[in-house]
Amino acid sequence: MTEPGERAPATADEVMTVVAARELRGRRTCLVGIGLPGIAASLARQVHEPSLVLIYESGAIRARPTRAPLSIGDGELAETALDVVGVPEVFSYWLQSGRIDVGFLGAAQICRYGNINTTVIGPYRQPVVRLPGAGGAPEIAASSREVIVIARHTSRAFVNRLDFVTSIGHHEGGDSRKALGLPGDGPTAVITDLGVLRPEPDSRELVLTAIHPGVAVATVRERTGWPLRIAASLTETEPPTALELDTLRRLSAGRATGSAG
Amino acid sequence: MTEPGERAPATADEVMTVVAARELRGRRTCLVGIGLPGIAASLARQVHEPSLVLIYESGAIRARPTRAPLSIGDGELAETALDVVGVPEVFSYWLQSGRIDVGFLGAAQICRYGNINTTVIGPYRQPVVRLPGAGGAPEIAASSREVIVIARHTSRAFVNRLDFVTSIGHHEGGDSRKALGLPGDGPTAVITDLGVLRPEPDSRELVLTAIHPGVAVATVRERTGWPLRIAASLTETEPPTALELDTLRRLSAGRATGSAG
Amino acid sequence: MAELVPLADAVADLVRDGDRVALEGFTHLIPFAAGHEILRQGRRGLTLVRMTPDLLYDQMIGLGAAERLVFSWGGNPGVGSLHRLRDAVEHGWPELLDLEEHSHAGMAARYSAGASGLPFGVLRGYVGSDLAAHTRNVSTVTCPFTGEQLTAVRAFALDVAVVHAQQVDRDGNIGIWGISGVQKEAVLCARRSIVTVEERVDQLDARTRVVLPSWVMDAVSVVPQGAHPSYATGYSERDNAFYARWDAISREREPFVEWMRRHVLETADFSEHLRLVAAETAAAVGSR
Amino acid sequence: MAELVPLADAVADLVRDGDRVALEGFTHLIPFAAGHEILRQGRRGLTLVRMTPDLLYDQMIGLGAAERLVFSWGGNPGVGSLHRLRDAVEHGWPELLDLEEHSHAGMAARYSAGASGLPFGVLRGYVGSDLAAHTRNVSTVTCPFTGEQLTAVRAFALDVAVVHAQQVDRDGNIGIWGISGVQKEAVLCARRSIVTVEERVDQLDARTRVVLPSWVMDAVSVVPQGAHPSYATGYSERDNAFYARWDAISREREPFVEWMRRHVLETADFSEHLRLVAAETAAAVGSR
Repeated sequence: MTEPGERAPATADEVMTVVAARELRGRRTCLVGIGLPGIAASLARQVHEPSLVLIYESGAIRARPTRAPLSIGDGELAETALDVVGVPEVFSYWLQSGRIDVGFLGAAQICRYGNINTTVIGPYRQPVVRLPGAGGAPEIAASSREVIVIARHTSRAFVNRLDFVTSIGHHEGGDSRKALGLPGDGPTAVITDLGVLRPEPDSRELVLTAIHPGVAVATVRERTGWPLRIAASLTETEPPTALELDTLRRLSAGRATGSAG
Repeated sequence: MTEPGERAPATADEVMTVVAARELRGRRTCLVGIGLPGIAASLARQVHEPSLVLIYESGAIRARPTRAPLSIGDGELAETALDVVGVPEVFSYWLQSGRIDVGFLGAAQICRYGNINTTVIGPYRQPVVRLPGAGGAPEIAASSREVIVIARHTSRAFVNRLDFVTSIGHHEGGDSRKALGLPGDGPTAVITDLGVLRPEPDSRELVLTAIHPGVAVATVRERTGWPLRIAASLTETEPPTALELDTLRRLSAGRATGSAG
Repeated sequence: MAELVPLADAVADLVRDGDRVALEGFTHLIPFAAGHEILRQGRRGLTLVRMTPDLLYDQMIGLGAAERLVFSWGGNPGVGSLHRLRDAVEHGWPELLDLEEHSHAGMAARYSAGASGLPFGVLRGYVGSDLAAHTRNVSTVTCPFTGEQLTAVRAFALDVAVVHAQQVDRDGNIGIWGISGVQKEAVLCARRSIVTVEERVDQLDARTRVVLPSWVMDAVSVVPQGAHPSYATGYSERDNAFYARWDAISREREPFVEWMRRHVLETADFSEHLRLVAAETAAAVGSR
Repeated sequence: MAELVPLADAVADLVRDGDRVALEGFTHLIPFAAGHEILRQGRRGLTLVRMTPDLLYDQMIGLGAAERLVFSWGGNPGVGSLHRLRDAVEHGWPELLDLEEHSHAGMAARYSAGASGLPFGVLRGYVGSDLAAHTRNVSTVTCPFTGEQLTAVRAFALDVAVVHAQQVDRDGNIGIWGISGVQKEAVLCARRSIVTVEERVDQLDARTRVVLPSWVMDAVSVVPQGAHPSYATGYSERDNAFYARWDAISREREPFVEWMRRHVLETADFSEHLRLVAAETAAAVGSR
């Protein structure tokens, strides 16, 4: 083991990934969405919750990746999985049936109620930026018992109003999600490179509940497109441990050998 | 090879099986129902149509049994199959989708329009004889491109009116099957131990089109519960060839070693 | 999360009087050992669900454990009738059995819909058959795109699913190969589930085609030959001779009850049952 | 019945201008060779269907072969945007691309329903999403048992399905293992189908999990590395470096067209394409 002193300090992205991984502690099954969730889920399984079952839209059930997969259809996932089922089955027998504890999603845009846009910036028919689209996210967001979101905290991402609701969070707040007939609790945590947002119990509006070491509350507010409220119990994130950081860097290095970021 | 003279003459059941097997010539895919179809389908593949794809409700796709399976869930079927799929898949992706050329069924009771009863003799709630029930037959009868039925010709089986319609044939005759919205042609041949019945083109009523060697037309009429009409072109069945009979007996012997009839 | 437990404990914990229970197996992998244990523990008032009830349900019905049967084909494959099932339906002995009867396609759609968390399944089925008029849980639904009318069946929601399988690995995951029927769907439809297996292994066999992950089951019990007289591909052959013998054993009421008492109810467990049956089979072969 | 034919013949016979075609593959087994051959033969006006359009559809859209895209996620996994797809949608270059956009669950249900011969599929999906309001072929259906409202999606009915797979056996049956996506459903939804494979073998590998029987396909072509830069488990690794390089190749219109002309349109076949790309990869590594 290297001494902490010899280690480069954690980047903001690394803190985000480490904190997101911690959020999976005590969970049994996680459907790992495309993008940032991939490496955090791998880290959680290696450091916190070896029995955590990682499931991917590509059909890999209980994948045990030893490097961060580049995509949700990576060969590594199939090769280390307990089972690989067809894509229709993963959505019907595994997700829709309510067998997923945590849906773990990224977001291009997210609003104060945790609704997510991954479809388009600007009007749908005259897009300013066309994003990749929904993928599995709408049903992951709807059918998982709870949802954890990971996203870089920029004012372009954390907006007052989404250009397009791809995947439902707490809808218009309060009981409005439940009124749509959706199971599950919706987003319970949004992990960013600045801190952690969680829904206030009644309004379901996202408020800042934890802030990462060295980040100013003012910075978080600046980069949030709605008047962000701060939880009375605001805490500071525990910095990444040596084990977390070493494991994350080992996972990332494995990914780099795949040579595409 | 034994000389024909040394061979025991074909029994009525053997003639029925041989003639039913011939009916599968030129067909590509056959869904093999429970009971009498099993051995005839195996015979057809061995003697007439080596590329005939036999599919079973149990999920065995392109099974190549070398002995007559005792049941449609016989281990022999799975072990010789190209693929074994789940039961939901065999009914949805393979039968319902219209991929079966011939549905091959047995019958406890059959009427003049080729409708089949395998459910009950007597009233449904006060049965005289409770039969095994529908199994896969209703949808095999409905969704296959055509249906071939094999049944022993008795007056209890060939009845004027079914006690219960388990599986649809030509319904009430004429265009009435088509009017139900069913695909496929319904029963195109009913093979018995006395002869072969086929639907008349317009009325879709079953008429006697071939008679087995040594069987009197009067016998067939006696054992048929409706006033059976005889096709103008009535032919006599070609007797089983040495190859057909030897192969059938070899298949049956394999089955006997399973020691249950 | 599946725990490895003795079968008697699994049944005691997970199967209750009046439960809606499926002991599934399409000719292959029928959970006889678990069914016998349910009888030994005297469960009553069960709704028995299965596509192809055969000897095991004949035994359970004949001893009066069931009040309803939901099924699509009930016979002794290649042999003939199920005499106990027929006696219950035709003469109400030992008690009247309520039948809810479907086609295989309908049952399969009910299982798939249940496993998928949907309230109903859609199929082209039952058309022109008298079945729909005599059964429950079959209806119609109209395609919102084409206007076509299709058949709808209610999804299964079971209290307990019980299946047999070949293997459990050290993490409690189940592996099945050969004819897999609706083993997976039955477990995924049920609030509680028990799986009996031939063997515990370090890693599931490479032939495995259907996997039941540990966390979808409640209990796994290792019961070698636990499907007898049905079979487990790779472990045992179907005991066709026993299926044929069952015709005589089950034909009359009193001899049936006596046979069940001696071979099932008064045995300590399934291995004692197997020893008794094997001894009789050997004697029968010897006396031929 | 599938015939073993050269890929160029298969495409000439089976893919027509204006067809509704799915070239499927979920990261794994994407039929690049077949897609290139469709471009070489100049097919136009295609409706391209796929859950995860990536580089192949970017290429086809960028050359103007498609007039509509039916999809659920369009990006370069782990890299970023599909620049040609974006240019077509954002600026109508080379022509305006009509989008019909779904979720993965909806696309999967459309494929399954099509493979099952049903006119629609049922799911719990699209609820609370703006997707349903902006797309076609999504509706609702009411459960006849519970009264619950669910989402209905129209079944796919494709003109042609094209997939890549690992093996074909001597009878023309296809074997797939690893991530199987909707390869089977796509073929079963289509009136015509083409499968490219890595290798012809006497018997399918024991790892095979998904089988496409010979008689459901029209043409099978042996094209080693036919999924490059995607991969075929057991035969090749995903060329992640090429996926990363694609970002630069595709960013601007003229260089993209020039690249496609040199590397695809003016090559004789896929093996020539592979040689060109491999040589450039080697040069790039050498110059690092």
